[in-house]
Amino acid sequence: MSGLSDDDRSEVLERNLRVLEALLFASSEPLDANSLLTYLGEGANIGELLLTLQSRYATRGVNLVQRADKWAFRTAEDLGFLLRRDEQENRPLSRAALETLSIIAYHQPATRAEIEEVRGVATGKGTLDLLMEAGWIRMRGRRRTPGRPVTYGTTDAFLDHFGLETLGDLPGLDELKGSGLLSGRLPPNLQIPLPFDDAALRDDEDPLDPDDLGTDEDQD
Amino acid sequence: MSGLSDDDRSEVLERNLRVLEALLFASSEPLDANSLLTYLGEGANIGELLLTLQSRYATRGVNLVQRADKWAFRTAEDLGFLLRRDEQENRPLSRAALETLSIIAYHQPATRAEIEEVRGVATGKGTLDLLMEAGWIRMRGRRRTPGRPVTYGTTDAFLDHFGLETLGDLPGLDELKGSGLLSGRLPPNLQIPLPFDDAALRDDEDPLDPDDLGTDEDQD
Amino acid sequence: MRGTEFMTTAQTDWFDTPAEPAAEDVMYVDVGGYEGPLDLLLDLARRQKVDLAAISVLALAEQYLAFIETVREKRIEVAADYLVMAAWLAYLKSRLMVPQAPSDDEPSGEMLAAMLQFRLKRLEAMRRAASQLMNRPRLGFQVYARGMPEPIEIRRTSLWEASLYDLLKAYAGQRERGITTEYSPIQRTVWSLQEARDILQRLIGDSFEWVSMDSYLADYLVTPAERATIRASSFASSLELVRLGQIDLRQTETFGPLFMRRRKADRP
Repeated sequence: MSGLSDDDRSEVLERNLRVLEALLFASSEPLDANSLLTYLGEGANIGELLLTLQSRYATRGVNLVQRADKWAFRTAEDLGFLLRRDEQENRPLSRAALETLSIIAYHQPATRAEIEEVRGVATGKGTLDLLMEAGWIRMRGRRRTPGRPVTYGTTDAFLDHFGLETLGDLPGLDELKGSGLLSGRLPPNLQIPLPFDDAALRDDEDPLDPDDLGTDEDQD
Repeated sequence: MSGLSDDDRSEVLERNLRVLEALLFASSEPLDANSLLTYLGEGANIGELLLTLQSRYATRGVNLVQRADKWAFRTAEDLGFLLRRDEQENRPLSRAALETLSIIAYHQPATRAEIEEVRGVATGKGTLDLLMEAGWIRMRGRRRTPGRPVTYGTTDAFLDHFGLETLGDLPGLDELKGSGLLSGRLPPNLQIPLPFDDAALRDDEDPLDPDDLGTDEDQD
Repeated sequence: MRGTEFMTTAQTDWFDTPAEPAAEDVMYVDVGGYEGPLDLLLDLARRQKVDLAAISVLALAEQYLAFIETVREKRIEVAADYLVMAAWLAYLKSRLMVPQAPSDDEPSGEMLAAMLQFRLKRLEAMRRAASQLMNRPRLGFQVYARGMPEPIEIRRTSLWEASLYDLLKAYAGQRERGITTEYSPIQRTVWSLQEARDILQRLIGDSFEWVSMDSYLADYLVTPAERATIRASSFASSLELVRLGQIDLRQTETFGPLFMRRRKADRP
């Protein structure tokens, strides 16, 4: 190479860079420097060439990136959003989720244990997560009882979604009976609570800790 | 855009070019200008941007090429010898398939009877199937003549495969037109149809029926 | 050249002459190597080694007819379209050799010849086009697409749907479910009339002494919950037995014990 003029040298460089561009573009997987070297002219400094190529593409929409000892072109990270698309899908709530949600609505603030007591089956954390993701329930605080379980309550989005002005609009026992949702043959001691409508914590609730992830210590 | 300073304009330009680079680079299929436009800032001139990008990459190892109204990055033609893949399954097309393909390319829209007239021999249905499976030809519609035969034309994938921007780039097309050899009917000194590039149907073509499998009623 | 190429294939079996045919012969006989009569004509024309525009159509027609004749002499079946072409060329030949009468409406020999030439040229042009097409830098052969496409990733988010009715139905449903699981019906022993009758028959046996019903049933009346059904069924059965004339019943005072005995058999 030392015998080459500057022009020749630059021509060789450009040619090598073109070859690397084409190889890296067309390859179905990242390529390591050694296997790239076999396509270049003799005496080529593959490491230097790759760094040159990398710096040339540094500001472009595609970058040359190193993955372990291999190289590949990748869409620039800040443009990743172009390659993502959000799609919304309307899906009906499962029965388990509906039941859990309704218990929280009527019995709030309710702990997971209380929900399970009404439902008679264990409630998966996934169901609560789903309802929180839907934005319909929230963690209110922690009950002042052993284990300090998290208390759940509904959100304003819940009211909004179900067309309620306040939780007090949820029908009571007589209305549920009247609408046929509850049958007549009920034990006289069956009670349906008046939903608790206050965002403020109750006497038996503690606030959540600032970094509280809402994990019940005695569960999960 | 007129209210922008030169610096701002150049920044917007570079940003748009980066977005195009990322999108086109990421895709192995050609993308059409209109769908690219949705990713650009308002008032972007997609045609101008693509030409700018094309000229920037003209000397690189990867080039921006146009295929009908779509665009794609492809490795530079002159580097093909470096990239030839041994594992590439090279199943040569039969002579019948090759001739049929070129007759469709140069005479489109062409019916099976017209293909047979040029070749002087019956075309097995398998030949057309094979070309359709390769993605190079498609059924366009039905000719408004007795029997309503299906008309065939080439696809964008045909252009992409053979590195053609438009059907006007078909090799030797001008010469063939000049010699009248593309005329379907005799005598040859009358009208010379051009290969018909337009996805829209011609006056003498009907659309395919919705459940049309393209079977000519009078054949098979 | 192409003839020899095809000779190496299974079509060799067609020959009924085991002798090695001469090179010229091979080409002529191998009709199966051609893709139709036009292909054969084009091949023959090519061998005139002149531009297609300058070929002698008459000579070509004669060569074709001679070829078909040779093939038929060798008792090789010739496809119908080859024969149709042979007939057409024979007609062409006659038109070319016989001067056209002024009243003749048929196309002239020259026009027919031009037509054939056109078709040959067009076929050849398409062949050349095909090979030019295949010689272009083709995608996947000389030109390559993106090897590691980065597909558009679709993130699905679910928008959950439920109506107030669903919610209330779910709530009411599970509250009711809670109630019904607490209710477990008490299992009662019930004596059927038949059962009571069988037992009475057995206990009374052949006893002609007055014995109170309760003492007969003493063993069964231990469980308070069962007393009522046992007494009721037994009393009803005893009335039935009285009606049948099998036992006698006697009660000395209101709510007093009920005595029963077997009726004497000789007093039916």
